[in-house]
Amino acid sequence: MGSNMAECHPVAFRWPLKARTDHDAVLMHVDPRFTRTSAACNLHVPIRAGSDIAFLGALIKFVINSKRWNEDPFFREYVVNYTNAATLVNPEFRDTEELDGVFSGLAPDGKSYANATWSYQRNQAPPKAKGGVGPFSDLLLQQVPGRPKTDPTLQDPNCVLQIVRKHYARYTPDLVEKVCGCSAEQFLKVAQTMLDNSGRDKTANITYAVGWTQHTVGVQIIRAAAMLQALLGNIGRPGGGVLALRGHATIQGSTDIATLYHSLPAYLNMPDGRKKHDSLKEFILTEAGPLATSYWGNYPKFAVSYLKAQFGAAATAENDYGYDYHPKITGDHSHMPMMLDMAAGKIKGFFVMGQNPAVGGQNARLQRKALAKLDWMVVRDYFETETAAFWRNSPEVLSGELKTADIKTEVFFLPAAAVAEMEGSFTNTQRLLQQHDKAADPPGDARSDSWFTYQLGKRLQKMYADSASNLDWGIKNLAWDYEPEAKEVAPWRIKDEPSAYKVLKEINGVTVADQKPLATFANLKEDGSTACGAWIYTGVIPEDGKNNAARRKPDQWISPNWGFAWPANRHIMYNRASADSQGKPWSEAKKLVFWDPDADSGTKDPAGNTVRGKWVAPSGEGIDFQPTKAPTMVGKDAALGFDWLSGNDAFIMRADGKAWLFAPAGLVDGPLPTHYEPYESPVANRVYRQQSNPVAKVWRTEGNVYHGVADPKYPIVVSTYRVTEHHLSGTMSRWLPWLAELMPELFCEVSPELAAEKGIRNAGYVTIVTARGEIEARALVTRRIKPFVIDGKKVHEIGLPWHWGWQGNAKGDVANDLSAMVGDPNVSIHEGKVFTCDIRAGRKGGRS
Amino acid sequence: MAISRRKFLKITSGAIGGGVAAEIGILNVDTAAAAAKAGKAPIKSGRQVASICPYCAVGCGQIVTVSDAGEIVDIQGNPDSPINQGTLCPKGAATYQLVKNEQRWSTVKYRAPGSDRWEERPLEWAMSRIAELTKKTRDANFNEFQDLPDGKGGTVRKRVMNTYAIASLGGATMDNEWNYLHQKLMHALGVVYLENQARI
Amino acid sequence: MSPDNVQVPEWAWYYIAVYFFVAGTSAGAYFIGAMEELFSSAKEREVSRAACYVAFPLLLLVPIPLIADLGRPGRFWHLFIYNQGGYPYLNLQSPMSVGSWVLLVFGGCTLLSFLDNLVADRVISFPLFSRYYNRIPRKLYALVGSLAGFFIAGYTGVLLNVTARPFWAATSPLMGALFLVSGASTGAAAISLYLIWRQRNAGEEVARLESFDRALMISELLLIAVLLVLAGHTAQLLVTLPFLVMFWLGAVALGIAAPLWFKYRSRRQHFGGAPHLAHYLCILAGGLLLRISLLQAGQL
Amino acid sequence: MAKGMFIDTTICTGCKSCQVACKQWNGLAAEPAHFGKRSGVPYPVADNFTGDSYDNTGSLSATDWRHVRFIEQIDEQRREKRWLFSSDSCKHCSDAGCLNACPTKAIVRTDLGNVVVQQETCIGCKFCIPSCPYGVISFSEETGTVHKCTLCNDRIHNGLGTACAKACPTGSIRFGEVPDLRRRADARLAQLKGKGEKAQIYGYEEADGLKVFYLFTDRPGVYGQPEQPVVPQRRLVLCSLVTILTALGIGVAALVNFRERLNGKEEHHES
Repeated sequence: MGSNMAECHPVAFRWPLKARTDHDAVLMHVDPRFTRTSAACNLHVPIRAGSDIAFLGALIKFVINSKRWNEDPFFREYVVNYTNAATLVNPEFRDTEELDGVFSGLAPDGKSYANATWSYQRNQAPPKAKGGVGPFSDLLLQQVPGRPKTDPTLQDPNCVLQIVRKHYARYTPDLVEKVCGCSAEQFLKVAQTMLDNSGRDKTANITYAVGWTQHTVGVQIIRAAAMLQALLGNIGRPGGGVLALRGHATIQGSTDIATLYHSLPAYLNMPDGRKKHDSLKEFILTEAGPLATSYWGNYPKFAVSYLKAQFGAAATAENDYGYDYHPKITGDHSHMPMMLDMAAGKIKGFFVMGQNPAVGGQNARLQRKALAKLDWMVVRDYFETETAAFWRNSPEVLSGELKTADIKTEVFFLPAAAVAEMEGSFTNTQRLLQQHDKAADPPGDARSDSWFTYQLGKRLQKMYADSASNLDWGIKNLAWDYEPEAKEVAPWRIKDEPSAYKVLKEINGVTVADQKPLATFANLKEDGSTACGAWIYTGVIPEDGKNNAARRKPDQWISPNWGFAWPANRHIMYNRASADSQGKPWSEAKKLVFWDPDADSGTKDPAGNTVRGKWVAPSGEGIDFQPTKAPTMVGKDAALGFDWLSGNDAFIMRADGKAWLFAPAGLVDGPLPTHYEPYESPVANRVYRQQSNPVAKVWRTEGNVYHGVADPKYPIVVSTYRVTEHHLSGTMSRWLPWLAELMPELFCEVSPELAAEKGIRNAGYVTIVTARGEIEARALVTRRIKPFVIDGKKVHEIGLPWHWGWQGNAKGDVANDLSAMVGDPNVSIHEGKVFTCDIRAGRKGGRS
Repeated sequence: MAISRRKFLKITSGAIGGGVAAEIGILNVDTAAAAAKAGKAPIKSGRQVASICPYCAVGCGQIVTVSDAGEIVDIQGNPDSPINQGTLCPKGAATYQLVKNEQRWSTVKYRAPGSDRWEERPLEWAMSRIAELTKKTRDANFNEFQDLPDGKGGTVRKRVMNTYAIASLGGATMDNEWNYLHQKLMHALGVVYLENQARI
Repeated sequence: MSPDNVQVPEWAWYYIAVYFFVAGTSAGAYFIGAMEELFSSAKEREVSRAACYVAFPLLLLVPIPLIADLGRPGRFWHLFIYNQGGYPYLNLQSPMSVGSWVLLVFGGCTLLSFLDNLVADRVISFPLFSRYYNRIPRKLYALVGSLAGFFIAGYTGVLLNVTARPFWAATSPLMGALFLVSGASTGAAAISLYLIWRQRNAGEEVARLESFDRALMISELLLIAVLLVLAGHTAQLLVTLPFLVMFWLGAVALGIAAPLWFKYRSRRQHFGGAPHLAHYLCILAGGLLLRISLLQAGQL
Repeated sequence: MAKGMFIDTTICTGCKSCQVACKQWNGLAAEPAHFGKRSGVPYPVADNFTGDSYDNTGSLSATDWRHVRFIEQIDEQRREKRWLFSSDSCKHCSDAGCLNACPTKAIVRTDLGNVVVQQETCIGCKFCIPSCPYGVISFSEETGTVHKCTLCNDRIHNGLGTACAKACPTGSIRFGEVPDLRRRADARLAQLKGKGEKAQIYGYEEADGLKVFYLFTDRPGVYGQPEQPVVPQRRLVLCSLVTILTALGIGVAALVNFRERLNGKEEHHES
């Protein structure tokens, strides 16, 4: 669901298809369209775009009401031990069932939630303990809350399972039929297959991609899948899980080592002026306090080591490791508000590197017009992208809306090196770091992206070298030395590329004193003696001269010696859950990590005897747990991290060590996934009075006009998506004649039924209109697209792959000219997978 | 490729089965010679460098072949990779054309404010100019403190050490190392409009 | 049955159909001449003389379209010599290969006949040749040349029949026969035209030629009828407008039926004059249009 | 010894990787016919949108040695839904029409059984083009010669498989020795039949056995392949006979016509 794997990740699809042909695995595709993925699956169930939570919620209800789930001891053992099903929630909590579509805690203006009522019931806090590994841990220890209360019989009405049961009570097959537009029979087939293929001997996997994320309820859709998988015992086990298929070579790396406004590397939050982040101590307490009983109990080490990597010797305990000089965010600075602020003239200078917002940006017309407000812009790419050329030949310039002479933006185009022309590492969608070596110098003045940033930094540092201002302390004291060793650049014409090895080594982390790499993040310190760019990557360079990302020894299964999977070469996260509560494998077929009571733990008891028992993985898989914590061991109450966690707390990054069916924290739009209609929908929400996500990110400004619910002017649902033959905004594919000829032009997929209604001819032109823009495309009339009957009303959907722009060997209008800026409240991802529009036969401006 | 005429004929007639003999060499010419010649095909070869596909996040292994002259002559799947086992999708298979492409720009282009054309400029000049603009824009728009809502309807003065005048938007096909350097530099400069394709 | 996606060779009609026509006419003329040479009296040589004077010049034109249509005209010699081995090459399965060789043989025969007649007519003098001259070698190369001529006129049709293009394949095995008959007919017309041009009144010879030609043209009409029945739906193109004009009006009506009618009507008339001239031109034009039609009906 | 490929269309996902991998390895340009000029644009722009499902390249050509066909089979109610994909190329027939037709020995079969066009020999007569019952071989204006899949002649003679088979993400295209491939195909056929699916192998009998053969789940015609392909040269004998008979007929007719005089002049002849 939410993924068109065969088309967008064709090579990854090799494996499920192999499972189908060689092992009789059942592949099911739940998707609005019949795609190349559907064609390869046993079953395709079409559901209306944006109705995923209704479908998933009904799956959850089906599972927890099924006879097998209630009788097979496997499910109870897994759920009671590894999820928070038994945990008791604040009795003040009110569910959507009681408040007709919203949860308790909604602010009077209806735009945000306070989550106090979503919290756990807890025991008395333990007596305040001392003895942390450093000053920050000491403070955290003072704050450890009492353990959550539980009811292992799962009967308490406030226990999570009962809340979940109640929440999804009305998500019946009948509701699925009415909301999703598929038959109850098709739904039941999916549900039964999921259940039949989960258990001790079998696991089922759910794979998604941006088909789930690009919604105003994107995070909640994925949560719903995670809940289903947790209930089915499919997490932390081989063949199970919820797999995110991400779209770019190192999009995972860009998230891990975030070039994202809200995040520091390795998932530390960005200091925020709106939060209690006024000093490093407060920052750590605010951020780590609620998490300190998980592995995040080590947060102080991560934060201090990050600052040490940032400012080097200038970062000292006395100056809070330079924390005061680190910038703070003050709001949502993500892509969409960034472009809106640019349109408002707030932003003067813009670096665009390997990105093409003139095509790929939501409401792209608005984004292109925003570029014209800049004083300067630097574009780094291979080709003259639409973004680079916006001032020259964008639709706005051609239509006269913008005049080239009036655009005062100073534009720099810097040619970029291709991947084969530089050394570096990528992190793939499975968190696997892989090294790519340099094969040749890039042509002419083309340079690697690292070169650009490094050389720019060197220049700036020189310019600020004489500044005595506090404001410039950060750039002046930035640790910025990645000069290549002579042997690194010896074979090449270009001698001033920064050393990729030195950068990765800093990301990995070193001990400050001798600059030796850290072998594991367990060696990090919170006293400033270690520097580490991104703690989750520690271990990629375990010792000088050894780069685990460059390991290239495959095997038939997990291939632990191929690249490096963060964290600590763990390929399957939370893999402690692949063994039962006693540490024994659930079954021979699904054996991965288990407790070997006879193995030498490598430690000795005070008497000097060898302590026996440790977690083992014969496949070489990294163990995502404390290696010597026995399954029966009970955690300490007044402790941090692993010390607090018990031998059964497989989900070590959660403060209670459990997989969350109910999310007491971390989400801004509710603890349980709930069906809301997309922000623009042709139908009213049939499940609740609340139409759409109440706290969705909405920007009502000029040029970003939204359509109403069931807006008669825009009755048709449109999804944007990708095809195999192109890559995203097309910069890396539309300029390649080999790919251009495979998919030469923007097209719009239309059902024959809609085509008949509108007089659309196959291969003829259609014009698609929203309040944001108007584009034309070639029509592809196909039964792979179907109209849905939603609660008795016919709802037409059309599909628009969005790869095209006006530059390159394959051209077409910009599909994103139609989309609106509206986003998920948790992560500010836009809703590109479903919005409304109108379509008519013929070209733009009435030409036919 | 030493293959006797007799053997060759046997092979072909075996393969042809009941068909008519496909060709007749007159003057007792050895038909195998032609076949053998066709068989001695030269093959692209050179130094092989391990790489990773630049497109999606599946992370397929690639092998880049470099000629003696240092030119990339071939890019295809790495059969060792447990991810793709030598296979590639159409985009991955086209990587060679991404690198070797007539339309690829390899010089710095500059468009002056209000101008209607690109001009070529030296890389050094562009870097100096960009650094200068960055410094100028940052210095003119740097915020040490800012009044922010205190949550009780009022405001409170907070140290923010940032600038809203510079924004950065990065793609997600650029190295981890770049991501690290870039966030490091941007944070050092106080840039908070720091975004990446990774959001979507 | 072949699918519609068998590719089209895109032979240019102005080269290939013209080649088919010119070679067919040359060959037709030559073997008619040869027939007279072989079976007729030594005195009656008007037709055979005319045939030799027609066949060779026409054949001289042949390589032009043939080579011009090649993708690599400079390599035409590869048809005879395998360039990588330097030895002669013949592929018996390929009408194109055999045809090329036979064309060479035929060319030799027409050249000899041509020279022979020039010597006989004392246009050129070649003492050595004249001294040993008698009718035996003439008969010999007439025999070889007429066999080659039969081949040249017919193989082009076979060549089309042994492809997978639906129309050409469906009309198998008759295209060769049709081209052969048509070549004989246009050859006869060419001889007659030559005779009119040279103002030779060959009397009886022409009358026999005419009766021979009538038989040919009747066979031609019959062959076309059977061929169309064989072609079935693959001949759909022949009922579209361009083919209605080119094939039905041009090749069949004006090129065969009308001249045939004229031949019967004017059996007793004096040979020569404008009407005769016109009807021979019609036969020739019809032969050309027939080949263009049948070539393009398989290519469009 | 004979090498070939087995195309299991049931696991093809229509990604077209084979098309690109082929071009990459064999150094083939994008098909010029797929691009046009646009005013003010200095480079060619693709204009080959067909509306025929996801197939925009249409057919094999001198630069498209592979072509993936897309067949949508979906009923109006969307109950029966199939989208068939089939990656097509030269089949390297055991009795190859193109090779039979070639007058210059430009088209030869190598010791590994693959049929290749020797570019330095081809004269561009184009006779092979209509002689292929599968519409494979194509003429290039650029080189003046014909081109088609060589079964990656250089690769297979250096111990490698074909570029398309190597790239194919799902293993739909398998390269190997023909008997091995046939065993694999038979096993897969049995597996599918065991599940009650209609399936057939295409290429065991055709043209004395195609070295590149297919597993289809519908009639070959649905996949754009001839149902009963005929090696055109198999008509040669009959065509020749009929033509010879006609020639004889004409000879006899001529004989009849010219005989009168022959009789009269017989004594002259004798003398």
